[in-house]
Amino acid sequence: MSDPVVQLAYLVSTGLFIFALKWMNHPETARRAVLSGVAAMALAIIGTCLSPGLISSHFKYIALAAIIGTVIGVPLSWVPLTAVPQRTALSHAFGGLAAGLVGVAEFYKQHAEGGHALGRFETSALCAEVLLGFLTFTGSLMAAGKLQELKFIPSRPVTYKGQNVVNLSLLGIAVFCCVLLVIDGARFQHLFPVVVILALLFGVLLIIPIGGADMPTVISLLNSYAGLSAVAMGFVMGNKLLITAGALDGSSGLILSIIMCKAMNRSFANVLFGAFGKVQRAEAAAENKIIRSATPRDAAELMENASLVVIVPGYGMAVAQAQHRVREVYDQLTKRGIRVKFGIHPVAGRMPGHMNVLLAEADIPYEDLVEMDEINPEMPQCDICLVIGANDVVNPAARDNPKSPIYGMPIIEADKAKVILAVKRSMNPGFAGIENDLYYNEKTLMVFGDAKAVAGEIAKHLAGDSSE
Amino acid sequence: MSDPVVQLAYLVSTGLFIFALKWMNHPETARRAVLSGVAAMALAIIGTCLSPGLISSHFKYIALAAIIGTVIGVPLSWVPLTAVPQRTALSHAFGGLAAGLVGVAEFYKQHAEGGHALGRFETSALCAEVLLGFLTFTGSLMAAGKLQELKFIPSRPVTYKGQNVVNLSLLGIAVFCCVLLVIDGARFQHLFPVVVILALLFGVLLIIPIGGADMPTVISLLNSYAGLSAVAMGFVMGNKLLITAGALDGSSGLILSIIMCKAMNRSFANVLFGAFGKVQRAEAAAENKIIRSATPRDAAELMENASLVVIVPGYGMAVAQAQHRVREVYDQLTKRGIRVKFGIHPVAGRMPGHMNVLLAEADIPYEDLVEMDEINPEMPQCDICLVIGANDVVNPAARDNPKSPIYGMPIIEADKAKVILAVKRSMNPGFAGIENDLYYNEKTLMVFGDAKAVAGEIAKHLAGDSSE
Amino acid sequence: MSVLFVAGSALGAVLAAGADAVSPDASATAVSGAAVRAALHDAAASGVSLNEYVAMLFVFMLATFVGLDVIRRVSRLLHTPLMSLTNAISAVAVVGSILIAGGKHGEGWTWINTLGTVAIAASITNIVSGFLITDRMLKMFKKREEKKP
Amino acid sequence: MSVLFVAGSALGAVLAAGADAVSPDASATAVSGAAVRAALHDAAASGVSLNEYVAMLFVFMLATFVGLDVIRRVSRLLHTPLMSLTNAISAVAVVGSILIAGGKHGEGWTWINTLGTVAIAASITNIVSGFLITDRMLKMFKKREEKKP
Ligand SMILES: NC(=O)c1ccc[n+]([C@@H]2O[C@H](COP(=O)([O-])OP(=O)(O)OC[C@H]3O[C@@H](n4cnc5c(N)ncnc54)[C@H](OP(=O)(O)O)[C@@H]3O)[C@@H](O)[C@H]2O)c1
Ligand SMILES: NC(=O)c1ccc[n+]([C@@H]2O[C@H](COP(=O)([O-])OP(=O)(O)OC[C@H]3O[C@@H](n4cnc5c(N)ncnc54)[C@H](OP(=O)(O)O)[C@@H]3O)[C@@H](O)[C@H]2O)c1
Repeated sequence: MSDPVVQLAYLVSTGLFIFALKWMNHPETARRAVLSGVAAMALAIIGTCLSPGLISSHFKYIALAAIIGTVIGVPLSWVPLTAVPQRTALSHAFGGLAAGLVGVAEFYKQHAEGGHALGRFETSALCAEVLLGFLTFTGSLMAAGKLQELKFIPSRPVTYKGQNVVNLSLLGIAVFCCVLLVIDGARFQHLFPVVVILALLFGVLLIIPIGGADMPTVISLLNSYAGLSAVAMGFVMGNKLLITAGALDGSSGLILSIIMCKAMNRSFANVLFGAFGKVQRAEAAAENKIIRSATPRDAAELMENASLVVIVPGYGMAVAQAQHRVREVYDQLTKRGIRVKFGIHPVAGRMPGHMNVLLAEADIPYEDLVEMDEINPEMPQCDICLVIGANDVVNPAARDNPKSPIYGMPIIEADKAKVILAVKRSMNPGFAGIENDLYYNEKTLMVFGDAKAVAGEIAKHLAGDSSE
Repeated sequence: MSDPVVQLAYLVSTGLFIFALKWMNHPETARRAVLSGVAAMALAIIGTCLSPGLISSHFKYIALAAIIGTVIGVPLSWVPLTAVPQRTALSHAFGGLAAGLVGVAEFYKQHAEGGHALGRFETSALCAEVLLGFLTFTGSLMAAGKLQELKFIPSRPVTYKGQNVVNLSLLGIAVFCCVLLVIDGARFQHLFPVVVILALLFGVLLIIPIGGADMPTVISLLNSYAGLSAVAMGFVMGNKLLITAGALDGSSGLILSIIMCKAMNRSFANVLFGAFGKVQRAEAAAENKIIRSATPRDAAELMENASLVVIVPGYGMAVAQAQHRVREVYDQLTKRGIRVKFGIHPVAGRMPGHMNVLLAEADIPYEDLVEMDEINPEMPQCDICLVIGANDVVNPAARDNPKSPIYGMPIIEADKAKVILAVKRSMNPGFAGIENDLYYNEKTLMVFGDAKAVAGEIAKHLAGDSSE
Repeated sequence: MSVLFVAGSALGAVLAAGADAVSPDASATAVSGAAVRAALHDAAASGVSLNEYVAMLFVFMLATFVGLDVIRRVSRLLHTPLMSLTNAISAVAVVGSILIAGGKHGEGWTWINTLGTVAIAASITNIVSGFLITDRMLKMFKKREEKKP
Repeated sequence: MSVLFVAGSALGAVLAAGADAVSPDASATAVSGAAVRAALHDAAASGVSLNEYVAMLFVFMLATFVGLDVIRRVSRLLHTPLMSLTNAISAVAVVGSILIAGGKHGEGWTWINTLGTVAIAASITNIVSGFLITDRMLKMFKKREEKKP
């Protein structure tokens, strides 16, 4: 009796997962998306607990594990928004671990009492599950470490000669072991631990040559792998819910990483093997060009007389946690009837959608967060473009200089505005490690200082003036 | 050995079908869509012929049937574009027939040698297949007949008291028989022919009360049913290709009929049970208002001096086959540097996309076929709006008069243009059977006559003038 | 109306899946297989045919999601050819027809085979005319010619 | 790289499906069932497990189509919460973990059950933190307030 119920639960759960992702297409329906996702997961778990063949005396351990998971999970959701990438990476590590452990359990179960030998189809799927799961486990841990800037994990890329050859041959050996396991699982049984160890090792080695700043793309890719390992688990267990949910997850990771690569105008290969952000750092800041600078007070006065102000935030705003001060500037300006819009570049910051979350946190209505493609045609009408801690995403070299390493990357055309105010601490380059001609543009005024402090002062001057 | 090959063929075929529909999203990839569809179908057929269990001596009959199908099918694809709706309906009839016959065969096969009793799941699916298949068969034949205006099928709605009650109880009896068959297929075996006959009858009765002009929506709905019957067949046979392709087809029919209903601002129920186009015809043409009319020569002269001309075609252009003459007008105007656009209403004509196909046939580049939502903001800038055989789709009452039966239907706002030229044969109303105030507008000039003749004359005057 | 049908058939299918799990043939398979089947597989599914039905429902649901999404994005320009294209696609019923026409249902050729053959002819008519007319229509859609170099 | 993985695993799966059709357990089922199974069913599938594998591949393919379509239309505004939401969804692996932890793999509690339990804890961590943080972020997205009536 209970089995059709379980299957029905899985079917409904799958539908709910799909709706959850559908509803993410607009902020207004997005909270419903979470509800739908939670309902789907609850149904999946309840359904599974009702499955025949489970031993009721084991449920106390299951409950215990669930409690432990909750106890760890709840505080993990309290991290500050700046730590979201690390949290996601850590979470993928857990996901990979779970998939990998289930794979190991399934492999050894076939020799245990009541176990039945796995077919070739199941064995291949199982190998994929274990490989992807453990690779995701260590890879994500490394990624989280690099992002958290842990001391014992170098966040800069570590490269050595023949690195790719070593990595690929490790992977080759692992795959070869898998093939032997598929051909005769009983005979080559002892190769299974080798596969596990190689997967764990490969995860570490894969991440070592990648710079900390490329981690967001890597995390997305690892998300995709976690999804695929769930798919593989579904193939082993003949469970369609796992296959569907895993495939949804796999596509999500893939698409996000493609979006990031496109917005950076780089290929997957370049991200994974390019050791970006290492070589080019050297060439920055050579000639001596003229820089015009201004105080926050000047900036405030300029802005008072504008009718359209476009604010372009970047990684610097995130680091400085300046979003609340920026909100004050926004408030002061809109109070005077000045139209303020935010120009959001798809890869501003260090993860996709980074700026949106920060500004939403500071209560900026999302209608004023305008995508790159929509803000660019408006830039020539813009009186003041306030660039806060953004650098690469407004670098005109990406558009004009075919020799630039970021040439071809789409940018927000801040240089088309009538006046550009650039807030940053120094003339240091950004993520890509290259010079930005925008700062030497004759329409540009540099406002040096920490983004939070400068934005705060601008807001204060604006407020002071209005109360005068 | 051959079975995995068959299943693989089905898998690839399914993917190709999906790509076929994906590629229909743009005219540039659309021909690839047909290729992909053909490849998918070829794979499906070849795969099926390789299935184990088929008797080779039967292949000659299969081939014969295929040849007969081809011989009928090829000429059917040569019909003039005006007859496309009828052809589609006829084709659905074939589809429904095929599904129904397969269902019958499957039902009686279980008692034949080697047949095995169908489970409940299969029997319910089989009943759905037979019901939907035969209903689609007769319903589509009726629809085709009404569209072709065959003498013995009244194209106006035939209604009588208690019609809906009769129809619904027929359906109720059929469903009840199905339930009995599911409960005990062997005992109630003799009810199966009853289900078939009721389905055939229901198809006829369902269409009788619907007016000929509502047929496009009905055809779309029947398309959806044909798809669903393929899904049901898939459930009976355990064939996932049938399920997927059928579901794709079912969604397509559903969405197209929803689009049509929305664009007409009517509900499904209204289309199916409303006997539209019968009652309202009476109330047309009451008051005596002033009409201004013009000759084709006047029209040509007016257009010569325009800088933006929007042509709004409608059913009249299709009936008169005037698209090639319209193309001549277009050529003459563009030759003089006048910008010409076509304003395409989603339900202009008698099937979705009707105008697009006709104008494409006349070699108008598809970039100049502008959708309603995009052309409307441009209408105030339009110097001349040339309405050719369109009526309801430009009726301002749909926007302004809450008492009008078509109130709420989106329209092309021809009345916002500086001058409106309306080409039609008389002051008779269009499909909805209601008066159109646009014709009494003081900016409107009526050019009476057959659309083909009038457009031809306009083109001649334009050409004559330019060669003078 | 159509909603009624869709909902009705879906409900019927689900109920049938439930009912079948206790029907003779399904439980027979489950019993005979029980001894050799692993706890894992037992946990995941109590009968092979149930699993089959569930798979079909999954496929149906997912295909419907795909279909609705894909169709909604078809260019409005192409709605007429879309109708004839899906018309041709609905003729996949040919697969079932061939299996009926070519199958063994008694001694030699039976009336069941004849039904299948008629169904093949009907489906092939659909396929041939549907694809041909779709292509004919699509061929007509042209971009603006760039006359000047 | 990822393309490599996807392609590789898909290929592996397909090959495995082919190989399995001749593997002992699949053909055994086919043989024992052959007598009672109708010609139709034989024509459609030569073995139950093959059918199962095909079903899974169908489900995988369709789910990928759905996934790619759906994700491509997620608002750019919400890419960060999307990451944490899918992160939570990937923890469906909890289903497999429960089946392992609760199953019977020998006398009483075995080390296999322990592995399952650890996997449960890991997955639940993911689920709880993933959904909570997603909701926390989404709560921050607000429309412009309409202050004046
Ligand atoms: N978003 C993603 O998903 C993603 C993923 C991978 C890679 N990336 C890459 O990340 C980059 C993002 O571009 P971006 O323009 O946002 O950032 P960026 O190019 O890295 O520039 C950030 C700028 O902020 C300034 N800054 C740092 N701390 C500051 C503080 N406390 N106060 C004020 N200014 C501060 C820095 O200059 P000073 O040191 O002079 O202050 C730096 O020039 C792109 O190159 C993109 O390709 C993004
Ligand atoms: N497209 C679809 O999918 C679809 C589906 C279902 C229903 N419909 C309905 O069909 C209607 C379509 O609107 P529409 O504006 O295209 O057409 P319409 O409202 O039916 O008007 C067509 C007009 O063309 C004129 N006409 C007929 N033959 C002509 C000829 N040989 N030369 C010149 N004029 C001629 C008629 O007037 P005269 O008799 O005075 O010449 C008539 O007023 C809408 O009401 C829509 O709801 C459309």
